[in-house]
Amino acid sequence: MPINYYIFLSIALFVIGIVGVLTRRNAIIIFMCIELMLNAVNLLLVAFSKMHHVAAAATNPLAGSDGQIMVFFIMVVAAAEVSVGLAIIVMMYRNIHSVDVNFLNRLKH
Amino acid sequence: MSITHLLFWFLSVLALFSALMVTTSKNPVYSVLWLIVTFFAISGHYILLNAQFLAIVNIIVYAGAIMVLFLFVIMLMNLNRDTEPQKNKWLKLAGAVAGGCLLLVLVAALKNTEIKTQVAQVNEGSIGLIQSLGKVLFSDYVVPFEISSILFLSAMVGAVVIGKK
Amino acid sequence: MNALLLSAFWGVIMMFSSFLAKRNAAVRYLAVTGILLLLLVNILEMRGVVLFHINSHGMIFFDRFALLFDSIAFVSTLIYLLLSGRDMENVGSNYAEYFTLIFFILCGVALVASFKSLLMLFLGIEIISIPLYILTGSDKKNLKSNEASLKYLLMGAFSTGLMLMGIALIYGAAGTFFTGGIGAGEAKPSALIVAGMLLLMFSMSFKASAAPFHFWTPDVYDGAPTVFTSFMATIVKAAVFIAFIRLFDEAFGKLQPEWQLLVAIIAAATLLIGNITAVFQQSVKRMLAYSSISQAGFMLLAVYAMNSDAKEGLLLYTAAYSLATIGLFAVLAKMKDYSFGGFNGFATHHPLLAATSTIFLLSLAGIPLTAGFLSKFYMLKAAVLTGQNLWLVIFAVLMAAVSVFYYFRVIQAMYFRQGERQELAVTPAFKWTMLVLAGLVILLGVFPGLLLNWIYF
Amino acid sequence: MQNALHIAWLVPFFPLLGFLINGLGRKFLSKSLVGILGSGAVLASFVVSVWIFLQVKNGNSYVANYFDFISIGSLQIPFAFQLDQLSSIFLLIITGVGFLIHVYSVSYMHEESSEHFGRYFSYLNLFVFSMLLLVMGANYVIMFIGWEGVGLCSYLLIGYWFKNTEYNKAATKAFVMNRIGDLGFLLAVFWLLAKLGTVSYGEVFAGAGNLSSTDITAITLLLFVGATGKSAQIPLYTWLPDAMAGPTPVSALIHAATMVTAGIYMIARSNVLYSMSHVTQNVVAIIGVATAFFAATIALKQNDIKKVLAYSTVSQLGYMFLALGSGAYVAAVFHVMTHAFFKALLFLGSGSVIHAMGGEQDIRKMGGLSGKLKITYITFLIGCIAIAGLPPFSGFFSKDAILLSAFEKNPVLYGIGLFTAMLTAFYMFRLLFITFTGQFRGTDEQQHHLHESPAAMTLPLIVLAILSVIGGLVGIPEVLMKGGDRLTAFLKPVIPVTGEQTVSHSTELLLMGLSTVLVIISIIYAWVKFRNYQPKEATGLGKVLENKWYVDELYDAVIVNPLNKLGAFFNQVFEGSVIDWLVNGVGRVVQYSSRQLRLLQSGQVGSYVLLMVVSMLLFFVLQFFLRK
Amino acid sequence: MIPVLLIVVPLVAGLLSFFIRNEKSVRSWALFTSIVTLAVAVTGLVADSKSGSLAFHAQWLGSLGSSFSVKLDGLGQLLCFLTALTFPVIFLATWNNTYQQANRFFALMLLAQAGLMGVFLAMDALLFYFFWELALIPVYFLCSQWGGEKRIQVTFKFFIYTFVGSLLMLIGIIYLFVQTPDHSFDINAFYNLHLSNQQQMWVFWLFFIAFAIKMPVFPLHTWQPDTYEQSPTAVTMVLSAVMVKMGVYGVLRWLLPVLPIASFSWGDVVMTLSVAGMIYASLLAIQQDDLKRLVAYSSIAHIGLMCAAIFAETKTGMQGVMIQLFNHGINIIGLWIVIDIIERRYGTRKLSELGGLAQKAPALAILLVIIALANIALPLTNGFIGEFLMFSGIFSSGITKYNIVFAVVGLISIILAAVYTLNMIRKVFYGNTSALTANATDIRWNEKLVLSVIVVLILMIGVYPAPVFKITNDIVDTIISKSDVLHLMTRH
Repeated sequence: MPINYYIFLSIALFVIGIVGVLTRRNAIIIFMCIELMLNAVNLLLVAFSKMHHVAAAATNPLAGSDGQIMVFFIMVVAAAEVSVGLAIIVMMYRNIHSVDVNFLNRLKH
Repeated sequence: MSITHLLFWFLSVLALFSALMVTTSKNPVYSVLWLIVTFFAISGHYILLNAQFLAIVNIIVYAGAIMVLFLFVIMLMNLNRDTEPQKNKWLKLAGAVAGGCLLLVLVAALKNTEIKTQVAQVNEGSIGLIQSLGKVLFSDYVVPFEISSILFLSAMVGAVVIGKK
Repeated sequence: MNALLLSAFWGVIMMFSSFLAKRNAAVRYLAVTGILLLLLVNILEMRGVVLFHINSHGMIFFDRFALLFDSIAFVSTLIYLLLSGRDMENVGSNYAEYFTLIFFILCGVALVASFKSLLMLFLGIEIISIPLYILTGSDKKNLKSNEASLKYLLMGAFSTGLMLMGIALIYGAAGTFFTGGIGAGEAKPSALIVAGMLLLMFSMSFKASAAPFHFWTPDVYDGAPTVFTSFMATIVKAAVFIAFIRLFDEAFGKLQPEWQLLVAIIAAATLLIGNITAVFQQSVKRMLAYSSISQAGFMLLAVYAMNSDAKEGLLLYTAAYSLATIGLFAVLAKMKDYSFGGFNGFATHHPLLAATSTIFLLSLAGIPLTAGFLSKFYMLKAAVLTGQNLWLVIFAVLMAAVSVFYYFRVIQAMYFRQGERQELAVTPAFKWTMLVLAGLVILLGVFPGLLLNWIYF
Repeated sequence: MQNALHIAWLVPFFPLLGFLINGLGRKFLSKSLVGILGSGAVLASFVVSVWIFLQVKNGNSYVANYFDFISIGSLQIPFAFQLDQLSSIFLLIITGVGFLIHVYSVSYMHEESSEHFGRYFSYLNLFVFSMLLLVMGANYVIMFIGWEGVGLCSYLLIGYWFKNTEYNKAATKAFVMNRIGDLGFLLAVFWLLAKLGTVSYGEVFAGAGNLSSTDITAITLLLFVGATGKSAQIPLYTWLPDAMAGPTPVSALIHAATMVTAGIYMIARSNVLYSMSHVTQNVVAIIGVATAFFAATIALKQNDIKKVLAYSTVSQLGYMFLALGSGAYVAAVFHVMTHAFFKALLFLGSGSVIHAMGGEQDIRKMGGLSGKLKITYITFLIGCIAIAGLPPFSGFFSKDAILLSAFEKNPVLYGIGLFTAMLTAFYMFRLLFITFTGQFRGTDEQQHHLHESPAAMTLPLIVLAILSVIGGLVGIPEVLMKGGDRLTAFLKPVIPVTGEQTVSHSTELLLMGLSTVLVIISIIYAWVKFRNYQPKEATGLGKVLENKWYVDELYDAVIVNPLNKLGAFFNQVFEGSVIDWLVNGVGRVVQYSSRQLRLLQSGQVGSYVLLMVVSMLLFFVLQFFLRK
Repeated sequence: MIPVLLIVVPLVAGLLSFFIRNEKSVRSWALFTSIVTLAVAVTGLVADSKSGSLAFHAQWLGSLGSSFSVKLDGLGQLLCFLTALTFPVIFLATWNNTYQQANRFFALMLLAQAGLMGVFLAMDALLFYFFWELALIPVYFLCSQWGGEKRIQVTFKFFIYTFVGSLLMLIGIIYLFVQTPDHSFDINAFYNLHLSNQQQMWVFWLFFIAFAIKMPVFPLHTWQPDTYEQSPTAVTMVLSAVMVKMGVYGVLRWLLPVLPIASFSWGDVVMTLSVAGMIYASLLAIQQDDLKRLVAYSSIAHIGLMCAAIFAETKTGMQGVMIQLFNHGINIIGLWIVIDIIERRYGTRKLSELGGLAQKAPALAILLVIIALANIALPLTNGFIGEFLMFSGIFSSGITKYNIVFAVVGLISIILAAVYTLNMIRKVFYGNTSALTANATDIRWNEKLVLSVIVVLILMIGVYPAPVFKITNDIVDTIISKSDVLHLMTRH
């Protein structure tokens, strides 16, 4: 598969994620959109890793595996982040009974 | 037009479409479901790229764990109706336009890089296999692996600090 | 390496202390001991004594620069704990956990100060950020605290996404995560590299609260419990800057013509927004938040100049800025009323605190014989040495003049206006620490060599 | 062997000593002691001056160098005294007349409290000191020191009665107007320094040859500006009449005999330069004659006894400048001398009158005083004749010499001069008749208080009267007596005689006769008109004259008020609303922009992220599409 | 060693006085130490420059290319002596004033003195900048704590104003530093710089703005009258007697010799500003009713003359500036002392409310008259020497085509000076007593002593200025030779 396809695909997913962050008010949805962005990155990394693998397979059979390791770590971090994030969102909800980010306006100027 | 190509295109379209649905669907629960679909599509891509380990992890961790967590939270708050009041039109439009422009710019910037001729090897190559990845992870990448445990510890402590009544 | 592991280890110890130690004081002493140990082992390592030999396959490397910064960070943390440790009790019930998280953050600090691989940078940044989300929200009943932490979380995660996309693109072009192996060779850098570099620049600017990615800073600093604001505004920010300059030195050093102008623009914007907006603030806490942005603008001059002076200067700057800001926040954390009016007549009722705070403010304003002046001086010197964009330098000093405007408002309130006495829970130890801190600020202002010579031998 | 004249420093030293003692000890010293000290000091310096004069007469002229006043690299300004014919004559005039006036003051000021009495004499001594500096200085800077010093003293003495605000205003006016003149003087000095690098008379006159004509003209004109200030010439003369606010002896000493003649001395001293620039000479002559005439016209209608004398002084000074302008420096010096005698006499006389009238100065309230004040009357009469210039009184010779030189230069000047002479005679005798003849017009209380002044006052009158009679004999013109003009002969070393006089003896005699006849006619007319005078309201031209051609008002309208307006504008508008407004404006801009930028911080996560994305977009565009 | 003492003695004394609680003792302590400083300064005057006692050099901030090098040359001797003289005079003259928290007051005063000394002694650009700021900080606190009711805003404006200036100067210093071959802040390194003309052209302004604000030169002067009016008189004396000299000094030491070509090319502009400022300030002074403002404006006029004379770049003018630096210092202190006396005795500074003091306080009247005459440069007072030389310098200046114009216009301001000074004397001392001055008393012994000292100095320098010239002769030659552009140009 030409690498550009993957590049464009994941950029598209990434941007869709951004747009989601921009357009939604629900904290949880925004958070999910961020997860979407991360997945776009993952996809791209995997594609690149395979690309580099092709390039350097002759010399080094494990070439390109670092990309996939990276993806692994990203997932790890994402998981941790989600757990904390959801905890915070729940705490928020306990206090103001809403997850609408537009209600987050005590702090400004 | 081999089967791989068909699959590639199908998965790509599916991923993009479901991603769009995530951002557009009114009901949060639907968004979650669409996101799961997206993840499946991406896992499909992984399989195409013969990165089986990641494909599995993706299904298990994301679709399995994280999204379920999301679902629980949403239901806990019972937001399963489209309760979300609409953001004001202009901001939405501005967001969409900005995102679109960003897409254009990035694509324009990256459309012909020096690697555009290269290809990503599909459905062969062994690095994606659990065995080889495991080797690398526990030899070269053991330090980051251990360090990531700190991340989890702090996440755990955090959950306690935040969650404890 | 010593510090990295010990900090993680001590974090775990603190975690257990939460149900082993009965009294808060015990926990606090444990934490202070931990910091002292950290400092000790770190200095040992600077003297060449490495306790744990672990092969990180070149992903992290503790050079003098990193170690020196670690020491600065640990000393600052030590002073921070001595000054504000007691006040954490007022935040919430999970006293020990706060220390745990602080130690984990220190681990992340040690990581970002010494990374050689983008993976490590990413991990370090995350290890710093995630505990911070929690500390920001640790005052659970306080809506401001909640709001701050949620804002911080959402935007922080977003910037993480940017950073990862950057890393991915760079990986695509370079085929490696090692900073050494990026952008090597070809005269005209690949578009992937440039795009990735920009994305990394954005996310780092975000973490360093540089305009136009600074928006989270005032709200989060304002909403977070003051004790933790103090920590994240000083040590964490400093660490981020060290990471910033390392990244752009080792990974993109050869690409300087590509990014220098952008950094200059970001620096100018940061200075402008930070200083100008601070002028109109009514709350000292929020003013300090904006002042931290404006100081970041000055530190960006180091990234912009990227020469030996810049690196030395940045170290001095982080030290000067952290010490002064910690001192101010320590006083602020004890006060009920954060508005400027709250400081009226402070000098007559708490002469010592007023005097020391004045020294800190003068240092932040960059008045000679304080560390603040010399650090600013280094920045300007480094920027002038580049020989171009002198407008940036002149703009910077004009903004420094503006900064006098809001720093001196506090001094005026303390000395020249009358106000009724307010009782502060101030122990003699606190006063002494403040004195030492002020002395340190002056000392660094007169003999910066005491600090900087460590880089070379 | 040092020159005997080296001890000339004694001359200014005595008055200085007197000044210090009287000034510091004024609280403790008794009046009589102060008087003795004050007059004694001047007497002492008079004695020394006489000795110096004799020395000089024996052809010993000398420049006494004392110390370096200013010495910077090439610029050398020594503190040195010039002792030659010219300065010695002035020394005699100053110390001699000065001494008489000191004596006179002792009794004239006896009503003052001892502290103020001491202050008065210390000022007077200080004045003599500065005047001596002015005259003895061997370079323009030392002269300038004296020049400003006498200005200061006149300021102090005019404002001597400091409780009276009007007097203080007059004093300030005098000082400021002098300052304007001094400005010219200073510029001339700077010019000399710039061109020649020296200000010592000897070197300057020696080096004058290699100055360009423009330089010469500029320098001389600027010096003349200084002279107009000090010697009350058009346009800077208005301070002198106001200066009459000071005690009468002061008017006699400073504003008649000595200070106001400083200008003449200075020009006579620099005659070498002046002779080199005809432009300047013409200017000087024209200004001089104009002033003479102008002041005389004003004097016609003044009713304050001292004002009349003041204007006549201005007019006489005008004469002297006419002489200088026509190159007759000796004549000018000659007139300075005679004028010193008779004008001092007149002032002191008027002082005695005022004394008798208990401070009254308005001649309309006097009349018929001849009976009571015999000596004063006679001496005053002598003074009038002298100033009117009837032979053989001193005024005749000096004025005649001036008119002659004027005639040589230009008949028109002569004509005006002659007419002015008539006016002079007329208004002086008007003054005389109104004051001393007719019947008394004052209050009864004044009338029975009338009395002749004590000896201490009359004595100086008599001495001066004698001097005014015989004073002219040192300069009898050739035509009347071979070698009679001893003054010219004496001054030859300082003021070289240029060429032979062009006018034939016959014409000269004719002119003398003409002037004498005209003067007698105008005196008779005055006698007819004012023998028994009754005050009446002046009208038409008379009113204009009475109001001094409204010159003061003119100056106010043209110079003073505009400056005040400008200052007020600066103070109230420009300073606050322009300059400082700009300064504060910067601050305001900062605060305003702060208020606006604040709004970016909306508190909405959505807008934050949007802003971040947009700026990212811009950065990408800049990086990828705008650069390179 | 002497220069170090000059800085250290007041510094230490100041720090110590923070801890002397009792007002009486802290006052006498301040007086004592300031007299000690004066003694040191005097030894500095007499010590011969050959012996190393007038220079001191120590390693400091070596990594920055800076060092702690101080030297006492003619210019330094003059100004340090002035500074050292000023403070005891001030303390003595204001002996009867009482301040709350007196220990802080005197401590800050002494610290300010240390800073000023440093400014005049520093031979290293960075050190110079250090002291430049250090002198400012104590004064800021003094003014804002012990000043009049508008003090806080006014002083703040003053501070920011000068701070902006000095920051610009900092840029200039760094820029020059970067240009030096061996990256050093040493003054000689700066003197030996070879900058291109256009570099000089704009670096000049970085420095000049800083100095012009301090002096101050029209139109950057608006902070001054307000500050003088608001700050306590003791501080006003420091400000006007010594602090404004920092600007002049800066131009003499750090601008003219370092950037000769720019100083030459901008000379006309600067001189025009200065001369315009003289007229402007004098006109304003005539309008003032508040004594402090009046003196403030007259001071602006005098400083303007100095600035013009400096840029005339003639030896005579430069000497005039030197001697006038000292004269202006003592004269204006005399004026302030008198004003302070008047204000404290009679509770007003308004000319319109005063009058007739000559009857009540003859001693005060005479002393003031003499000082005032020195202020309007009457011969045989020190003022005459300075202004005479400066004007003749301007007049004979070769570097500008308009020298005559400048001289003439400047001289006009001398006339105006006579006007406002005499008006002041008239309104304060002459005429009849006003309600406030009806039962006035004459001055105390300490005030009389101080004023007499000043008067004696005035007359001594006025009659025999040679000693002062001897002090500054060499430095003037150096400055002239370093800034002699015409010579440079003719050579190339």
